Amino acid sequence: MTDKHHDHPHEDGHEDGPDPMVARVAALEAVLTEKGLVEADALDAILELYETRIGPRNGARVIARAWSDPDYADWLRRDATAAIADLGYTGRQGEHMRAVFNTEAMHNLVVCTLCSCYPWSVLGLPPVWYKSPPYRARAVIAPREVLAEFGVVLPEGTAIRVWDSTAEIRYLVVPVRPEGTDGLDAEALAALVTRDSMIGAGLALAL
Amino acid sequence: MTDKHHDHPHEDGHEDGPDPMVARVAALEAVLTEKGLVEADALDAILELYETRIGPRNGARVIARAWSDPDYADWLRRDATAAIADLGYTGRQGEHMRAVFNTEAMHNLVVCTLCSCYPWSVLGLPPVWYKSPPYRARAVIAPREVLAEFGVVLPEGTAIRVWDSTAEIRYLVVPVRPEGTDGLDAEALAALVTRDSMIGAGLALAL
Amino acid sequence: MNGPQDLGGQHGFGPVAPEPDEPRFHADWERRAMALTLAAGAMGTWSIDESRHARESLPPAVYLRASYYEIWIRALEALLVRHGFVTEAELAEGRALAPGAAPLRVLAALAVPAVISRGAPVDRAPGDVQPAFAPGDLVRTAVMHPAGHTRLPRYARGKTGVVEAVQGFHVFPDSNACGRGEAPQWLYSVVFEAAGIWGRDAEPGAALSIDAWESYLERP
Amino acid sequence: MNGPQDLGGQHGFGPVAPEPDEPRFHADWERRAMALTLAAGAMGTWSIDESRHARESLPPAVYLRASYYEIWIRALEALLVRHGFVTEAELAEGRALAPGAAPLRVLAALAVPAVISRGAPVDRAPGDVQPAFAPGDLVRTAVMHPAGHTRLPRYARGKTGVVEAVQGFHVFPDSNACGRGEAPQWLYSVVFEAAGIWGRDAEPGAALSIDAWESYLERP
Repeated sequence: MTDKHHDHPHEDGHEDGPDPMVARVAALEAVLTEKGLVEADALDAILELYETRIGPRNGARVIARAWSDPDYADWLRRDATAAIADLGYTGRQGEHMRAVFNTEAMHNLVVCTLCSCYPWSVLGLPPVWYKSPPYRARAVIAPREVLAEFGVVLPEGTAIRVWDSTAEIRYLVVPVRPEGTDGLDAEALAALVTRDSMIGAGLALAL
Repeated sequence: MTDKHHDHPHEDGHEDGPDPMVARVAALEAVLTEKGLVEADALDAILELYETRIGPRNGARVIARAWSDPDYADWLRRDATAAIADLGYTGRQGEHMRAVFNTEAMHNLVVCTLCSCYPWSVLGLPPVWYKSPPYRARAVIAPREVLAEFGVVLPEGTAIRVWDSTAEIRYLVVPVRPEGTDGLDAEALAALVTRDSMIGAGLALAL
Repeated sequence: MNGPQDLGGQHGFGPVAPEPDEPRFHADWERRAMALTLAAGAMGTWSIDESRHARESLPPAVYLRASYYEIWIRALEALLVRHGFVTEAELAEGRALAPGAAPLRVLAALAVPAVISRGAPVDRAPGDVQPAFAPGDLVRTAVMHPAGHTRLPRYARGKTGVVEAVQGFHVFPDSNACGRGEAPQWLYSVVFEAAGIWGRDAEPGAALSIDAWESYLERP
Repeated sequence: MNGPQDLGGQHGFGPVAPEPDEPRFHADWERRAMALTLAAGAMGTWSIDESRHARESLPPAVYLRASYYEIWIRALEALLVRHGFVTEAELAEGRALAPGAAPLRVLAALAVPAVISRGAPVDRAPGDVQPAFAPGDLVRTAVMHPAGHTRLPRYARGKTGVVEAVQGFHVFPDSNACGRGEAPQWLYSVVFEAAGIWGRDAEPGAALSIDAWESYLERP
């Protein structure tokens, strides 16, 4: 890249010195709280939820139950919103859920090319790569290549299905249950379920 | 636009203080001349050509002749490269010319959506708007709207033909000859031919 | 709109760069940005559709250079100004200068868990509107390039696919984003072979689906 | 490539802004940039196709923010480094540090008028290769999304048009840009109704043409 050789600190959107977003967001917060449009305590309450309660462990519990309970798996397949609500995970960016099941024959991968739609209620806030142009651009046109960059190399015969989240349906990938996990309880199974595996950008961990 | 209210000087690519391109280009020129890859005199000779010899007056003379000489117009229509060379205009970014003739029924508009292809030999260097995203984006999808922004409002029945210069063919629009110009000589006619009218973004001047 | 947000199939952005042990936020301002966006959204003045449209309407060079939380903040500022809550001058100075529009409601801390866990479902009662398509139907997506908001990505226009599921009767973003009402429609999951979308440059053995509102679809 | 250069039909850039009495150059560095680009190109090491590909390969956020001469300079730097003429370190320091690749030729001032007025024609002798299409033929453009250089704009892919003229037998940029040779092909002017390209959002009464190499075209 010729873009690195000169001292052009702003080329990639990274500024030298203090990040101007610090002051910008502080100014916005000051105006909004002064005007009574947002309450400081509410901001803290929102952060508390997403920093302690809503994250990929929710989704992992859904997957673990689906792996261990065929009736639940069936319910999850038929009505993911209700089946997931049964575990207590509902609401914002998970109002309309759909679970898609990986098999040896078919691997599912979820993306939002148009913005950053992501199943918050079960996975929490999306990682930066999920929201960034490279993933959003390439997951739909070069999914196998993208998977390889995540270290996921599928057998050649495995079909890939990419789900572009263009509406308010949020997709949760149910990874293939790793072999040799028959004796594990739900908690031990959930520990094998990574965030990326529920996006389709990874596989569940082997034992 | 919210983009103006904060002091973010780099948002539109315009820097405060000295334009970093000044130093960047000077550095490049220094390296290239020191290494003997370009000769300073050659740079001056190139600039002399484009600042004094190659510009839209060339194209205007082609148009004036086509307006006054039906045989020439016919030649221009059949083999624009040769007909234009007959007036001495040849070469870089005009190697393969095509003239497209406006009529009352059909208006032609030239664009290069993929870069900035432009008939240098007859029009000189392209204006900034021709090379910029708004024109390149909109000329193909909203030509009538774009023409209106140039002050060209065509009768509703006039068809529009947009030429996207995707190869090395360069397009020269022959505007409609203004009324009441029967008695004018070539020089007086050429004075009515604006650069924009030869792109299709304007009409020839009325008398 | 064919804006900077419509990234599917675009080239030139380099490899995907997952960050090992990525933190939930990369700076404190991102935490505040997330919370502010949700809290301000909870005033109920704009829909998620209007909000998305504000984000994709940022100048393309700004959108493509910004982090996602920066995009959120810039769009939030635009929405707040558009709806009269704050002024550019206030944002520049970082303090309130004059009263603005009154909010419909303000999110209280105690209400946060309930508001988040309720979310904002977008399915509506279809009444006697029947879905025009059924699973298995062949459909062709519209050729359209609207300047306003749409959720039909550019790569999926004018393409033939198969309806895989009826997903519900959902608010129509193309209308709702610009204040023309919720105008709900049937929503379908439509599947395409990658070769039908990307032609000569498709990966073999791949399929791709989108969720498409009924007015995006035609019988082929 | 579906890069930042493929702007046809994109939204969000605002109105066209013609500048009254626009000067030929807006700063002295633009004069130097233009002359340097032409003089360095005259070394004959890269083709105009490789040069265009270097420009469109700039990071999209950089491309869309830069003036056109800035795009030229950034691409020129990339080409000079790629071909071993200069190093990043030399560009950073603004002076030669070590000998680089030797140029095939260096443009002399005296040669400038002749070189410019000769240009670089890209038509080649077709030998006994006959054009596959003739004026009036209906053709369909390829559906393709190559990561490399192409001159088939995204808006014109998978579209049905009419061959209006055979334009000659021309160097094929998709090949030439990446060192795979000139591989000349027949080139056609192909016309499309705007409605066929833009569908529901076409302006009435408009048509659009591109110049398309034979391998972009199929019989519909």
